[in-house]
Amino acid sequence: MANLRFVDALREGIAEEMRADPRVMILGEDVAVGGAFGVTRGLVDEFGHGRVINTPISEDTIMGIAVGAAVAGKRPIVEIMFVDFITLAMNQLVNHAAKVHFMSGGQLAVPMVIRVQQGAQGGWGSQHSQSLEAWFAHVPGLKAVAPGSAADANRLIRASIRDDSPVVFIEHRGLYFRHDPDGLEPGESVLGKAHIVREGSDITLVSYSRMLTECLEAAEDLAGKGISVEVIDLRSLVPLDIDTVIESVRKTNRLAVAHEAVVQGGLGAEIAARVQEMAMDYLDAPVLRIGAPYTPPPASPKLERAFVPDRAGIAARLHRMLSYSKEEGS
Amino acid sequence: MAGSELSVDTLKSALHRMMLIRRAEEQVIDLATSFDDLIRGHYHVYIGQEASGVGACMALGPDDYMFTTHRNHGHVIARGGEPSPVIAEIIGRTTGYNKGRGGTFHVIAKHLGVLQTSAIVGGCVPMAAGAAFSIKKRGTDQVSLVFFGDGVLEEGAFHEALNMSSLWKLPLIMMCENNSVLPEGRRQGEYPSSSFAATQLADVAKAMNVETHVVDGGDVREVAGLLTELAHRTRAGEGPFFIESRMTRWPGNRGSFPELIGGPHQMDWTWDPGTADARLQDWLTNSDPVSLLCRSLVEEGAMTREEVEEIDAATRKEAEEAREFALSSPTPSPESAMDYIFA
Amino acid sequence: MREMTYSEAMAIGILEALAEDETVVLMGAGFGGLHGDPAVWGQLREKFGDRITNPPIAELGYCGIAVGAALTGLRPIVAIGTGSFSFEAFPQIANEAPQAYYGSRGQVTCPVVFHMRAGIRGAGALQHSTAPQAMYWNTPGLEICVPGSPADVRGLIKAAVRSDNPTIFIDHERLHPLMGEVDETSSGDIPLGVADVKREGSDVTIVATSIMVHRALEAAESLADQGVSAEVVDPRTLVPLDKDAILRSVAKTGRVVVADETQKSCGVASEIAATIAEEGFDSLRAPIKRVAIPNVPIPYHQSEEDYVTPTAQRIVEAAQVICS
Amino acid sequence: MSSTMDITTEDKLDLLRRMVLIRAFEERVIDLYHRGDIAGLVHVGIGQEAVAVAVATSLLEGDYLYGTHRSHGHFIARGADINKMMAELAGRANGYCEGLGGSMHLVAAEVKAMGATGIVGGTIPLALGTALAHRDAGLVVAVYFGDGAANTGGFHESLNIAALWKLPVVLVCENNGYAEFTPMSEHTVVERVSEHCKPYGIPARTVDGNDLLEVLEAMSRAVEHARNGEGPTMVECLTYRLRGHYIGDPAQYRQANEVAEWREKDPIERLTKQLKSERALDEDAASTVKREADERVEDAVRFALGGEYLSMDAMTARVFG
Repeated sequence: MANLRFVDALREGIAEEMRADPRVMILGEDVAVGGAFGVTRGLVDEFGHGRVINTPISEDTIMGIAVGAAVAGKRPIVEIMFVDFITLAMNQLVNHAAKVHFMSGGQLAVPMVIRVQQGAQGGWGSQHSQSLEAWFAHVPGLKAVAPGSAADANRLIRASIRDDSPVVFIEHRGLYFRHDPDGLEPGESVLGKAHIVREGSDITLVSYSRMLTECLEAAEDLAGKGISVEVIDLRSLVPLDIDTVIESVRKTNRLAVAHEAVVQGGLGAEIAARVQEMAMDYLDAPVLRIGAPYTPPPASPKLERAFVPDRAGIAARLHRMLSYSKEEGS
Repeated sequence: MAGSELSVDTLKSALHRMMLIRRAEEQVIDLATSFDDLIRGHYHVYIGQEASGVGACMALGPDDYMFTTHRNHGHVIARGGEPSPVIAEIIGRTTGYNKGRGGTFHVIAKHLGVLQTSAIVGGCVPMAAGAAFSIKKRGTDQVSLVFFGDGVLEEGAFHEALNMSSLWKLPLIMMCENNSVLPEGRRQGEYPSSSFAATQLADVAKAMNVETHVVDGGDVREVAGLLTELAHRTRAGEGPFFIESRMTRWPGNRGSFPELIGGPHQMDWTWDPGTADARLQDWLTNSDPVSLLCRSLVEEGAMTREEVEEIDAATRKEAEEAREFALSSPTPSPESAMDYIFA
Repeated sequence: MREMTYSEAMAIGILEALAEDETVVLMGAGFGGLHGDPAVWGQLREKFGDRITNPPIAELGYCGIAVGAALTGLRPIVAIGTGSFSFEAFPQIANEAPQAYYGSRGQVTCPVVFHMRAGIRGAGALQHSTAPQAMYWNTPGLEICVPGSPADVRGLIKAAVRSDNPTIFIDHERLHPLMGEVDETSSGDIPLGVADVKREGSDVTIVATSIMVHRALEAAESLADQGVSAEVVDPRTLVPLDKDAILRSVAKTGRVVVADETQKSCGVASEIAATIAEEGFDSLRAPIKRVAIPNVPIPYHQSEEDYVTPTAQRIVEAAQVICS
Repeated sequence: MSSTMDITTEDKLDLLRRMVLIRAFEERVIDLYHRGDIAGLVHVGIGQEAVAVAVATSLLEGDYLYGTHRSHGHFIARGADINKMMAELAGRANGYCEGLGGSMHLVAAEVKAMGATGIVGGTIPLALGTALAHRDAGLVVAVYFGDGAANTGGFHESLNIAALWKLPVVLVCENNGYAEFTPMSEHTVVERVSEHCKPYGIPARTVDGNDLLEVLEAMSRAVEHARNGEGPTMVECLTYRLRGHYIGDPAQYRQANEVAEWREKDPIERLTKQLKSERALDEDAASTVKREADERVEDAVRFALGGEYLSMDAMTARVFG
């Protein structure tokens, strides 16, 4: 695939699946006119209003409609314009989409994709900037995917559409208009498989979505100081490829997890809890969790920049981590 | 109730507020387009809807509550907010009403009774009903007024709040600002929408036994007259009320990234719309609430053109000063992001 | 001191909160669940009937109404019912209430209590057994109370009501009939953010929340028989979290089991374990074990329910692994 | 049956048998609940059988049905296997959902009964989605909800969308006068749930829900309307649950005379009386109907209680498809 922008690679992935499978349809606010960020631009021209369906501003009902269409044989994609608005659809998402397959004893499958867009970028304030993936990771029955590159956006959206379970597909609006950095080799893109994006030997740094870029840059900065960081792109949050993480920790003996979501109750907690449980003996320092502070996203650009972990901050904290020793504490 | 009963002084003061909103919003658009880093995302302005907000707020007393939406700048100024802290808030400065914390979507001004501005479609209606519930429980004669757009009727939260407000007879005024109306249909008429099936918005409220009114949101006299009466009746325990305030969209209001077509409003356009950009002429002739009010006041002999232009000059200056104030205000320290999580 | 059920103690706490401050109102009356003691709850209706509003089944609407009322001078306690129903009200609980104070930079406060019954209750199946507290922990601005004993529920409901912040107050269906001592001669006040050591011990720390406190105590008994001395620490509130108390205990024992009845993935136990692993790293002599619900929805039948329930036995087994 | 005009006496007898079977099933469920063989929150619809049977009768084989938390009758009327239903309520692996769903979450996909739910009003959007999936195939989706659900946001969002997209869905409101424990006058301002349809131009009728033939007539028209591509309709059935909200609910919130009045309107009694007056049924035949139903239910109980439980490995494997 040519080096497309994230948004175009994603759209191309959706279009390919819609071409291949007439059951695939997409619903959401303004999707027939391209959606808020142009992900669905032009799809209506190829697939018509019967499969690219504009909806009222009724998130919960849209989500329920998708569940109803999925159990009846369609493969709907729901676009939620901002992940913050999924609060309005949590009832159908948690109480039905996630549970129908289980509660029906396997009689029904819910093959649907819930596309959400998230991230603190642009000073859009506390109701347009949250990162809520830990909610989805906590709800059994939902899979969650968060690509960090255009190549993965293309391949993972296709894998998500083909999956027979509800998949929350997390897009970061800071990625939409970016091209993948040169030399990024995506590897195999399937659900449940992490990918070592950069090999290293001193610290394992786990990330996903847009924060992956900051991590790669931080790793580059640290390389200049002779510190070798192995960067793992999780890509799939549920199922979580903990084996790849643990294998890396056995080599580096240090683990940091970086995400844009709030630290408390975040995915970093889950990874830290699992790694210390499964590989404590290999850890030379506590698992470092890097994420947003415990606040709603502030609107002020300056505050927002402080809210989101960045390259310099990540590099500094990893650097400090190396000097951790049991006697001194961190 | 007739709007003509409003005194000339009251109308002048209304015109002043309306023009102040217009000029402040023009500054907002200019700031967003002139600087890369001030308003980095999308935002919504109130140009062309000034009569609705100002007319409605004229009916409120100092202790009343007001709730609004992502399109809140104009409502806050209509309620008496100063442009300086409003603009400072929008560009995230410590001198903003919420010290730069809320930004364009969440201008909150407690001293004006503006307690929440939700960027979630329909988010403010239940909260406003809650304020009305609180008023009723506390036994005061306050009013809770909530502004929202026509899209809110697509959200379930609106219907849940509507039912409870009606059931519990809450002192709530629901001001639905429908800005999707063609000029000829502004007073009455159907609601042509690709996303809402009801042809009359008010019917939805009527079905829940809520008294409804349709008002020309481009006419500040009509809005103020109706709202004054309804606020009075609300205080007497006759609420809730639902109002569809119908208005015609300003051509520069292009979705989430407004554009000052032909630059800031020129007073010449008011007197002679033919001198404006062709895209604006029809709107200036038939729908612009500021131009309509200016012309009618002059025609009635209540004001001279010169007096109108004095107000314009004053509000223009006020808005420019607000811009400068905001731009020269400090940005918050990064660590202040950790403040105000818990009271 | 008097022995009473959890339900009765909660009713007493609510009665005291209502008596203490006339701005306290109840929305709904489903507190204490189906086991609520009619005598006590009747008293509540009789004394404060005019401050109880019974809303329609419209969680989103009435939670929003409670938020709006909290912004304007009332202190509502909202009975949402089972935790699953709180998802219907998520826009107000997770997106409006916790941001009101922060977003307004302290201009307004939102002193609302969202009460919900959570947990594996016995054939509640998928939609009546949900415990959403972990998700609320990932939502900054919400205080979270998970009291496990009658004395704690009485004290904490009052603290939640007095707090100027929105508070998620979670009890557990199976706690309602449990008995415990409550001192009615004192106020019984408990501040938010103060853990309680429910049993002292020296070999292993069991951090247990809500219903798990009882299972942890039962496990501690059985561990004692095997010569293992377990300390049971009940955080009582997740936000604020009394990290110091937990870390103090870990410093003493070096071994931890976190027992919590939410799903494991990104659950309450994950956050507690990660926090201890981070800040108590040097004290740890064994990996922290989490005893929680596996990542499945709560099934309907008892045998399946039992399988996913974090029991005392599973705490014992986890403790044995790390103590050997 | 496309229209009540064609209903024969034999048809009526068949409708009666189905109502009696539902009643027998639910009475036995109550019994098993008290014996401890069934647990959890179980809601029975004793007194509401006419709606269930009429709705199911008006649908064709390929049509879909969604239920509520009170859906045993809906599913039995639709032709679901009562053995598998009883087994599901008893939490057994031979139940429809292998014991994972229980009473509130019944799914019988083999008869296109797609789901009950523990969330008030929760299946309405699901029904819309199924209707969307099949709107070009001439299929119809019927969805049940109660008067309490008419206060939920999802209901109102669904009215709008169903009207907007002209979805082939029939909204069946079982208005039994109570939202859980609260009478209608305390939870809404409307007299009839059907009033909410007016703003959206959705045709709606309110009928006597305990008169099977009247419900059937209204339903048949509504189904035809949907099948013709004319969009959604609502049939509001005024009915009453003779028992509490759930098994174990003492239902002290309602007056004895109210219950007594509704007992007089028991749909089974009414149809029985009518058939007797038409000389199509005598006492013996009526007892045979009852006995046959009881026997079928006993078979179901044996099937259910003899069932195994799902293995834990199988259970954890059910999380993802």
